[in-house]
Amino acid sequence: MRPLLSLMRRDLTLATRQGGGAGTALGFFLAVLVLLPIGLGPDQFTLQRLAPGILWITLLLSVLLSADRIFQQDYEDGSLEIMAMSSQPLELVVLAKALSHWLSTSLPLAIAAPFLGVLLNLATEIIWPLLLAMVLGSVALSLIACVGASLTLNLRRGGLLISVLVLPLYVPVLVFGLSASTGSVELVTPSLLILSAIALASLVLAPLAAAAALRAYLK
Amino acid sequence: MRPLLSLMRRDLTLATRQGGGAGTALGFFLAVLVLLPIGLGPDQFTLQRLAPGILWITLLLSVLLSADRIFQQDYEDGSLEIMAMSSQPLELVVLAKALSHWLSTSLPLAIAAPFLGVLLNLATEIIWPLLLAMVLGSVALSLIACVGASLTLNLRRGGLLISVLVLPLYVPVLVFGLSASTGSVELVTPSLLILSAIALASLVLAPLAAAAALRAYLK
Amino acid sequence: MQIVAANLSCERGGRLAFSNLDFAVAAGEFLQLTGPNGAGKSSLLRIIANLGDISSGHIELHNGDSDLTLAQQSHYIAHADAAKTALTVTENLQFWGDFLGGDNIAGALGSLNLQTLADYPVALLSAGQKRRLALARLSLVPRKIWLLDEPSVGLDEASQGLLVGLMQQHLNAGGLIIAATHVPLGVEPDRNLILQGKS
Amino acid sequence: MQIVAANLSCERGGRLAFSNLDFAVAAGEFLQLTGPNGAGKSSLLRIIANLGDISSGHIELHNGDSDLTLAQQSHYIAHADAAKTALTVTENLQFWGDFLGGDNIAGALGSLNLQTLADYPVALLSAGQKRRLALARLSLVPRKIWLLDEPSVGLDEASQGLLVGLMQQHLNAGGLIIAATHVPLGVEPDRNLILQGKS
Amino acid sequence: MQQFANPARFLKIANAVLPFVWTVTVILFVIGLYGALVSSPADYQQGETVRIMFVHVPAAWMAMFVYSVMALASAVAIIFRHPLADVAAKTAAPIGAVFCFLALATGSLWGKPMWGAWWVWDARLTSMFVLMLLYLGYIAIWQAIEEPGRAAMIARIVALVGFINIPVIKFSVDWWNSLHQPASVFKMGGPSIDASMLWPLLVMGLAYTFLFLALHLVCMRSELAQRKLRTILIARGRAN
Ligand code: HEM
Ligand SMILES: Nc1ncnc2c1ncn2[C@@H]1O[C@H](COP(=O)(O)OP(=O)(O)OP(=O)(O)O)[C@@H](O)[C@H]1O
Ligand SMILES: Nc1ncnc2c1ncn2[C@@H]1O[C@H](COP(=O)(O)OP(=O)(O)OP(=O)(O)O)[C@@H](O)[C@H]1O
Ligand SMILES: [Mg+2]
Ligand SMILES: [Mg+2]
Repeated sequence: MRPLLSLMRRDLTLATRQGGGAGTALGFFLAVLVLLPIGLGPDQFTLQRLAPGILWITLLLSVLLSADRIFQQDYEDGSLEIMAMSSQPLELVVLAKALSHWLSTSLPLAIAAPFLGVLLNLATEIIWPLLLAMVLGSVALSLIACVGASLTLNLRRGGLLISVLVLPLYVPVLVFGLSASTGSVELVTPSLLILSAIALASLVLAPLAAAAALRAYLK
Repeated sequence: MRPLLSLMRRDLTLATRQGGGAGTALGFFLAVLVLLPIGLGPDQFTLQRLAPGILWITLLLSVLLSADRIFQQDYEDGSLEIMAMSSQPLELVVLAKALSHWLSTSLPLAIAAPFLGVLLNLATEIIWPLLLAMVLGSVALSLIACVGASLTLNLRRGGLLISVLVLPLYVPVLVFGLSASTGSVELVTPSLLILSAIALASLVLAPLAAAAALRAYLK
Repeated sequence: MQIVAANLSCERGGRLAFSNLDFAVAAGEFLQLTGPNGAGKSSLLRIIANLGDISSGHIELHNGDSDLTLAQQSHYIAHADAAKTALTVTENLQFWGDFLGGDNIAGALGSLNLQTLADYPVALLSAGQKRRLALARLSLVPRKIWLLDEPSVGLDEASQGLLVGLMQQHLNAGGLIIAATHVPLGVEPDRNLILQGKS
Repeated sequence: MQIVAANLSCERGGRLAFSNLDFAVAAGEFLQLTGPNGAGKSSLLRIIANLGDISSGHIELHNGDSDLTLAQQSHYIAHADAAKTALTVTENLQFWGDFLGGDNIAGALGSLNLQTLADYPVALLSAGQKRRLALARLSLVPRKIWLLDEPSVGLDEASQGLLVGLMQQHLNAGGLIIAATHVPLGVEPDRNLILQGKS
Repeated sequence: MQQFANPARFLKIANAVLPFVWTVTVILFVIGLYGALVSSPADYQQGETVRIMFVHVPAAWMAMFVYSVMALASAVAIIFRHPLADVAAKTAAPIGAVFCFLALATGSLWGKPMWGAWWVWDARLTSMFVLMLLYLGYIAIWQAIEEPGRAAMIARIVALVGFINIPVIKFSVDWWNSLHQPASVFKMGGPSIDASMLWPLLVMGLAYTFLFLALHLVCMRSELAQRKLRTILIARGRAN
């Protein structure tokens, strides 16, 4: 346990020291949030109606782009090799890194997003369902992003290729997350359950896939 | 001239060899294009109305993210130092790299985007104005992205930080690009002229800013 | 404890780096790998560290710690320094200590006298100072097997002396060293494996 | 042609790397920089290459090519190899040739016998082979001044011999070399500048 | 299964069966097209456009089928380390991409008269679009990674991970509200479309399948040839 905890601590420290962890991600989130209304037209009612979708899409993109280099630095400076040699299973290493990414970036975004919804005058009664759905969904988003990051490790243009590979996997999260947060006012909906199922599944499967990909790059 | 041409040739080769140049960018473009309708709802008329905005925003993001590491590799492997030492002014080096990025990525996207508008059943009479506006706008987009890339050179999380810096600069392009492509049917509109002005200005100013930033990193 | 390789071959990037290699190193012995560039020294070390694929042949560890793999009992010092530039020297060692299960930070700093640099961010270290940080891992966590890829690169005279001391000490304590190098390391190799590359 | 430095000081990361340095090197001379890790050898080379800031003092080039800066007349071989892994060896040299205004590709390949590797993508090269590719730039484009940072690192015996030959030849042709190193390069330095680092 | 491992034997078999496969393909297409264009009646509400179905539906089936083949081959490559599996998966991708594009194109051609729009973002169309992306991503991976062994492993993972999308496509119409036709051929309680349309549809499906088989064998053959060539070149480079 200690090794993985120290790994998480290190990643969290790095996230805050270099490029300011949640800060940057939040910045990106806001930047896109400004852009979208300009592009889609400032019409109040349209915006209000589209608000949840806009927030979800922005969340997806922020998480994806904040994770695209999650393994790259460890790969380039040789840390990953040493971790792979150690007695810690690489799957757990991936999980630890994914979780620290979630803590440092996705979770703060997921919590902030619904309240930033006021910028799009989001209907206030949606805020809580949205919050719940996003917190759940962000787990899956972080983990899936890790799979993409491991597949495109150190490819120039990785940043884009990862999107092509990962965004398709994001579609279910988006669909069910959206319906969970807009479908109805009561909190626990079928979609929410499916969402949690997706989150759990990715908790198990993503580390396996990512670890396999990393091994391929190390060999 | 020869040095800069060879630099452009090299960058174009690299773009096609690693992660397939325009191909990947196009993939990203499509991926985002899928997310937006799912997020914003499939309603025909809403989408048709929002189509130009959606296309512009997707273009913005694709160009931005494809450019985020444009200088990083040259910086890390020491090529940038040698270029800075040479008798080629760094401004021209930046310009050459920006142009090859435009050729390899932005231009293909700008040309493809209006036709992909079919997916959002974009009104067909808009296609040509949109095409013109996007080709012009993409010049500015590539160059501005280069400034961002040079400012966030070798920062972990660069991908996000750059967006925070650059997206605000993209707002004018978005605004005038949009009105140029939706405002009216005749091709040459005031907005289009402003757009060209922006493109020209960035052709002059962006290399200056980027080169200055790069020098700061090299010292 | 003994590492035995039997007609080992390694293919990299579709080309055969080396083929039909046989060697055996026992505890307390130092095997030195030499040979022209591209002969396969680094590749061989990676294979032993289980970071490379064997095309044919096999490599075994006899009566080592049975419930650990060969790689898990080894230190591998490659060209990359496995240090985070945003962290200080101590923080880096702290992390590797926790992760690899060792805590002799002071000893590690001392072993390549990094004490004065302890609180510097690695971003501010010079090439050789970074290298010394990488080598400090050797004393941070005890491991029986050391795999060193050109360990003396970038070290000043003093540090080279310290490295020699470390290696001697490790050998005397019954450790096992396999090191690739182009320059004499200052420690007499018990065995010398010369790889003939064609290019 | 002569490079003259007068009480040069350099501050890096808030600390004084070296101070009040004076030296002069003339055409045909080889100045060797030695000293402990962190003494400032690389920093000094970067300053000469106009890639570093001088805190005080100044450095001048006397009667060199007057319409070119010191840096523009120099080759700088740093730790990074300035090679693109996706391109082949020849393509890399081709590019630098075009960019720096030289075209002696064959000569460059020959100078560190890279002929057999000419068509390999750099991604498949070993550490020393990459290093040789970096050094090949020296013969690719003629430059009066060579700034070399630990040039012999990672080279096998044969290549080290070739490097010595190149340096000798360059000096005899009236060239000027400033090289930092921890190991003897095999070329007798005309002047030896020893930087005393504090760490 | 290991007896096919040796590429030489595979090539022998492929060369033997290919002519047969080609002829079957042609015959099936002739029958199928006859049934589709001549014998079957025009739909009472859709009119002649219904005939697009005979191109569209099998293409859509193949798009999904081929991806499943890729996923299967990738699994085999991982589990049994079968030397041909990667070749099979790699060469299947472009073919599947073409089928997928065909389904999309014919679908949107059909959509214009039926729905009054080239494209709608209903569940099935979206997931089919996503499948197209997966094909592109898979192909991109093979191009982007220089080292063959590494590219193979990464590609396997991409194929397997992407396979999740297939059931999504198949059942999307039932999950989300959709403009698109619900399954009317492969479903509980037998097909629900008229026999006069059903048999040509199935024959066309079979024809497409054989077409894929033929193309796949051809592509695998040339891929193997290329790899042989490459190893020879490398060996030569090594020699001098
Ligand atoms: C670009 C647009 C379209 C796409 C991507 C698309 C995709 C698909 C797919 C993936 C299938 C296979 C479903 C399965 O086997 O379960 C299918 C089947 C079918 N499609 Fe489309 N389709 C499109 C447009 C249309 C249109 C406009 C029509 C006619 C109104 C249509 C009618 C059908 C029919 C009748 C089937 C057979 C259903 C079955 O028997 O299972 N499609 N389509
Ligand atoms: N990128 C940097 N930023 C800030 N300070 C640095 C940087 N690189 C090195 N330094 C500091 O400058 C001093 C000189 O570093 P330099 O690399 O010149 O030493 P060096 O003589 O080349 O050492 P070595 O023999 O290890 O190469 C060192 O004390 C180091 O701490
Ligand atoms: N990442 C790689 N991918 C594919 N092939 C490689 C890779 N690295 C090296 N090779 C090839 O494998 C062979 C052995 O390389 P290796 O690095 O083991 O040589 P080496 O003996 O360490 O050389 P050096 O003395 O330069 O370090 C070389 O011919 C090289 O072309
Ligand atoms: Mg090596
Ligand atoms: Mg140095």
